[in-house]
Amino acid sequence: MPIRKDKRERYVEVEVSGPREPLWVRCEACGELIFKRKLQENQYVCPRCGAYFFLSARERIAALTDPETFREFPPPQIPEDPLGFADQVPYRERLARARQETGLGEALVAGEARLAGYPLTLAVLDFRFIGGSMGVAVGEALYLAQAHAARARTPFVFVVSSGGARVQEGVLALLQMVKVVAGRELLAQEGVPYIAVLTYPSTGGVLASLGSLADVTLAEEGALIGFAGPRVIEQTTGERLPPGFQTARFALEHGLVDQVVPRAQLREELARLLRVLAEEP
Amino acid sequence: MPIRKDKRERYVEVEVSGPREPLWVRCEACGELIFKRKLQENQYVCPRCGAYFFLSARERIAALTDPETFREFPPPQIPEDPLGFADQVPYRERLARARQETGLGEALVAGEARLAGYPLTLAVLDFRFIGGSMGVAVGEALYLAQAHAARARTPFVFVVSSGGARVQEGVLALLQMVKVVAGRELLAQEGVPYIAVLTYPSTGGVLASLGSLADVTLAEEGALIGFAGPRVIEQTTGERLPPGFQTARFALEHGLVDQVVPRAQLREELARLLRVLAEEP
Amino acid sequence: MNEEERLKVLEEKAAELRRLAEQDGLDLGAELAVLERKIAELRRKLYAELSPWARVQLARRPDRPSGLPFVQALCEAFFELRGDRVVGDDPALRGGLARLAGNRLVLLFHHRGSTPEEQRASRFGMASAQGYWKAKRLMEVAARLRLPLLTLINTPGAYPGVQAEAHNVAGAIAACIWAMLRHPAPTVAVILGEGGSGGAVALAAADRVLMLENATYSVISPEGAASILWKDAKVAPKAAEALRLTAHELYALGVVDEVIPEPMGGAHADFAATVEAVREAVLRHLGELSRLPLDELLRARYKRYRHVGAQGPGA
Amino acid sequence: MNEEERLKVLEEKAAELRRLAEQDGLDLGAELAVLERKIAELRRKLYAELSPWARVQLARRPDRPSGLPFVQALCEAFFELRGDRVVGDDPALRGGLARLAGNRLVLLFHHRGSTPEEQRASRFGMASAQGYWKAKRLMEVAARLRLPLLTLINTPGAYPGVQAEAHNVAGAIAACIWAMLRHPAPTVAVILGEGGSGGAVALAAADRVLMLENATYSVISPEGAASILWKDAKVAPKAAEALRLTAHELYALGVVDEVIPEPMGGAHADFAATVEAVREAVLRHLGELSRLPLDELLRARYKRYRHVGAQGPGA
Ligand SMILES: [Zn+2]
Ligand SMILES: [Zn+2]
Repeated sequence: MPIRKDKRERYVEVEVSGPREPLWVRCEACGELIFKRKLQENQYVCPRCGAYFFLSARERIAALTDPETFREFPPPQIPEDPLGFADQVPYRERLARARQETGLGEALVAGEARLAGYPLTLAVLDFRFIGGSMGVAVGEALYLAQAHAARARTPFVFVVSSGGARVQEGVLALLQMVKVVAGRELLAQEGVPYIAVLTYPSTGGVLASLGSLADVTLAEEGALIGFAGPRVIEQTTGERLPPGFQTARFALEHGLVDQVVPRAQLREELARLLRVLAEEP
Repeated sequence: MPIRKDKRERYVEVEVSGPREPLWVRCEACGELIFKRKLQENQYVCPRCGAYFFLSARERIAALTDPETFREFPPPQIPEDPLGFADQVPYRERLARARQETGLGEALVAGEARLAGYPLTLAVLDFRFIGGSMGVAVGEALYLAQAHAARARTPFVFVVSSGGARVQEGVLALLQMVKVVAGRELLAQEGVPYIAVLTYPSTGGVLASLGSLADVTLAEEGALIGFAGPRVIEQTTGERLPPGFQTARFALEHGLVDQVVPRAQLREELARLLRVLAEEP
Repeated sequence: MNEEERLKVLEEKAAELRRLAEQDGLDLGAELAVLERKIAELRRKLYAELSPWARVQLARRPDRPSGLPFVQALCEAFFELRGDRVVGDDPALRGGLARLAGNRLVLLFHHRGSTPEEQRASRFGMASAQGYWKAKRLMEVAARLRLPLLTLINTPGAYPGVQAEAHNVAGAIAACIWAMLRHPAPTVAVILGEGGSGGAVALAAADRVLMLENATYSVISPEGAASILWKDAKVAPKAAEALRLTAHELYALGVVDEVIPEPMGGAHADFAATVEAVREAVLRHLGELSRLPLDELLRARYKRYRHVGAQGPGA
Repeated sequence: MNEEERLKVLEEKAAELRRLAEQDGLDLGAELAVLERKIAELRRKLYAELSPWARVQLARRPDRPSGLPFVQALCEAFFELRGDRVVGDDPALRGGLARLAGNRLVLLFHHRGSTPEEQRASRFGMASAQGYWKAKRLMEVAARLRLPLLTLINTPGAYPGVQAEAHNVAGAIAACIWAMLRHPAPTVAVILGEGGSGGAVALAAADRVLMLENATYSVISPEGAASILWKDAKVAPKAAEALRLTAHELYALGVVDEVIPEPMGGAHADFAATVEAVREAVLRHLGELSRLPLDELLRARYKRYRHVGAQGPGA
């Protein structure tokens, strides 16, 4: 019975019925073997110890929208690998691999949907896709999703799970920080609300642009929220990190987010929020 | 030789040639007896120990403007004593006394002038006039001075020396905080620069309104800058005040002001600032 | 029987008459009119006799309707927003998004707390720099979303502390005043309890300023004025009189737009009725304001504050 | 004789010819043209051969023209503004009001320091949250006064520290980007040395982005990329190549509007000439921008960033 540790780090799949459909999952935090359906029902929170497993973008969308209301936007047509980048693995190969592993075209899934009946525009990063990093395609999709929300006058919800800008696209990735803020300005000009949901991890260039500019910012319990990673901080400065550093609780105490929400209540809290934000009551 | 301690606390006048024209002044900080003309030449900084004496509004104006360029605005026509206020002394009597002692109509002197040739609109509070407090007349004069600066497109310079809102005018004094901010908005709408000079003391409702909203904020060395007075803080909270609390240096270190300027260089620094701010070079 | 008791009896009698008139179709209009005139008179007399100092005591009651419970009763839905995004959060000045009779708005309010722990945590409603920076941030959210602002004021004043000064509480208050003056949607402020000086005015530069009947609004606490001007803290009741800090006096001075009557005995005597009275008044004013085009709204607001206190020929 | 020396000889020869042509009225146009073509070619070759990693070293030199001395040489007058008005001041990111060839503007720049103490104090140009909150404040001052913004970038990146996180350095960078996008006047950014990731882009969302010839602009340091992607810090030179971080490469990618040539050997070899080259380029671009009406300026800026990196049919 091989155990494969995937990129989600804390999400361990036990392959039982072939590589495609593992039936059991092992919780890395407490060691429990959990029936996958049960874990799914529990929104990927360990029923034994409460540890949070990563949610893929599709799982997140399923958890946050009314059934069968999500209509995905077509992916933007963007030339791939603008720099012809190769490290130990050519970037194109990395992309192909990520696509195969996740079944996604890119690290962002965006579309329109309803939540408790309220229409919204939703964009969700998937950390499994090259660390949820923002390259040109992700930036473009985020821009277009915001443009759609501004036009349709539906609240824009952005679920962050990202290591930052995509290194393999160099400065072009860095400048997506500006592009997504240009999209944010469209929402502001139309007076359309923007809600950010920060999850594990919300860091780097995504946090230092769109991720920090919401009207309302929710942090999922278990989120990691910070510009620089804890290891970088320790290595660069030699500072001892305080306990709970960069957790959702830390962010709340330092005034960086509006609320900390357990995953089980995230859907309900968003609905509560839409109830005060939606233009029609 | 009677020694009279006036309201300026640190400014001690030794009456020699009658009550009107003291020739000598004693420095409270070091005990030195100083020839008044010499003190004047030194911009009211003790030549022996460097202690700052209060400057009256007129002295301040003389120190900061080109000779004979100051043209005072007529005082606004404001009904006096709107509440019919009396404590141990009726407010009207207090006003009359302040007028007699200072030779001013109210705690603010405003007008247009030049500094190093640059035209500006200048408003200066005089602490000797009921603690430089802001009542309706002061608020109105500050509003009108800003309206003038906005119209004339000359930088507006506000020299603060105030204990806050004038208690004897109740909520009407408190609401001058809003009125002077309405004046500040006029400057912003016209893109006209506003420079605040915070001196001893810059506190209460004057700091918590116009005093904090400048484009450029200079603190005179020796200034006291804070919303609440040190005694109030100690009494209310029991907190030990850190050394140097609410000094100009403290304000600079905490990012509250742009520069700390010794009185002797204030004129020169303002000229340097006008050189980059004036519309014509 | 004292006057308050007599008033109660009269009110019960009037209620009975109304019931009779409805049930049996009797025409008791004339009798009712007489009774109601009597009630109004007695009421006026009773309240007119309440000294400013007595109102100060009423305004400060810890059981006075205010804070989070008040907001939760007032709105159909409230979603709290926290944090100033730079330093921290302040439990004494809170706010969030709300829906009030269908209207979306941003709400800001002082929270004094009812339990001793809550009161300690929120410093009895004295907000620090973080509170006012947060308020400024929420005003910006409201401006971006073109939402009206409703503020509910009940504070002895801003917190006088070392950290408050270090984080520029004065600048935060000034920034709130400026943001309210520029706000691109209607703004209504209600003083529910104490309207203490700069900490209150930061939330009170509104299109309409309403006061509960026994609320106070003052440049300084009566105790503060007494000790500074009279050099004797014991003359606070006298200072309270001199300061003209009651709702009726401020209405007469043109500073307050409406005095919201309180239930007999004070707002604490009937939480629900107080909430309802505030709700009715707020909705009425918001309704009036929302009919104005934005430029007119801003012009009127601006004019109001530009002339405050100055009725002389210079105005 | 190596190529750099050959270039020097050719340049001296050209200067002599020019002098002769002027003094004696000789027609040496043809000879000069040949010579100048040769010089340009050699120059291009020499610089094209400089590896990206060599440029990274040049960009990081502590004696590279930058910071306060650069600003003082660049402008006729500079008045520094300090503090973020909430937390503190940051010596690594500085700014103020300046006059440049008669133009009023607001200047923001990284200061790395030249002495060891200065370098420690300014953390080698790594600004913390206070620095970026101050930058945002100065952008607001500039917006109120309708002044152009000029930013001079030279930072390894934002400071990664506990206090920086606690005071929301990410939010401050985001706020700067937003403020620059909305700025109601021309904006020019010049990358003088290192343009390190988020700490650089916070000041680089400008109408025009110029780079000194040996400056770098990168999403991550070559060392960082090497250790993350190659798991080997020693391949940094290779990473520097892969990242396309040089001025000429970024110009080719359409990210940079102009590459400002450096004096032979690098900017440090001639401080005054570098200042002059930057000054000329900045004034030229500011001049062009200031001729545009505001709505056109904003539309062009917005379009530029809306399409960055996307040349496909979706754009
Ligand atoms: Zn577990
Ligand atoms: Zn002395």
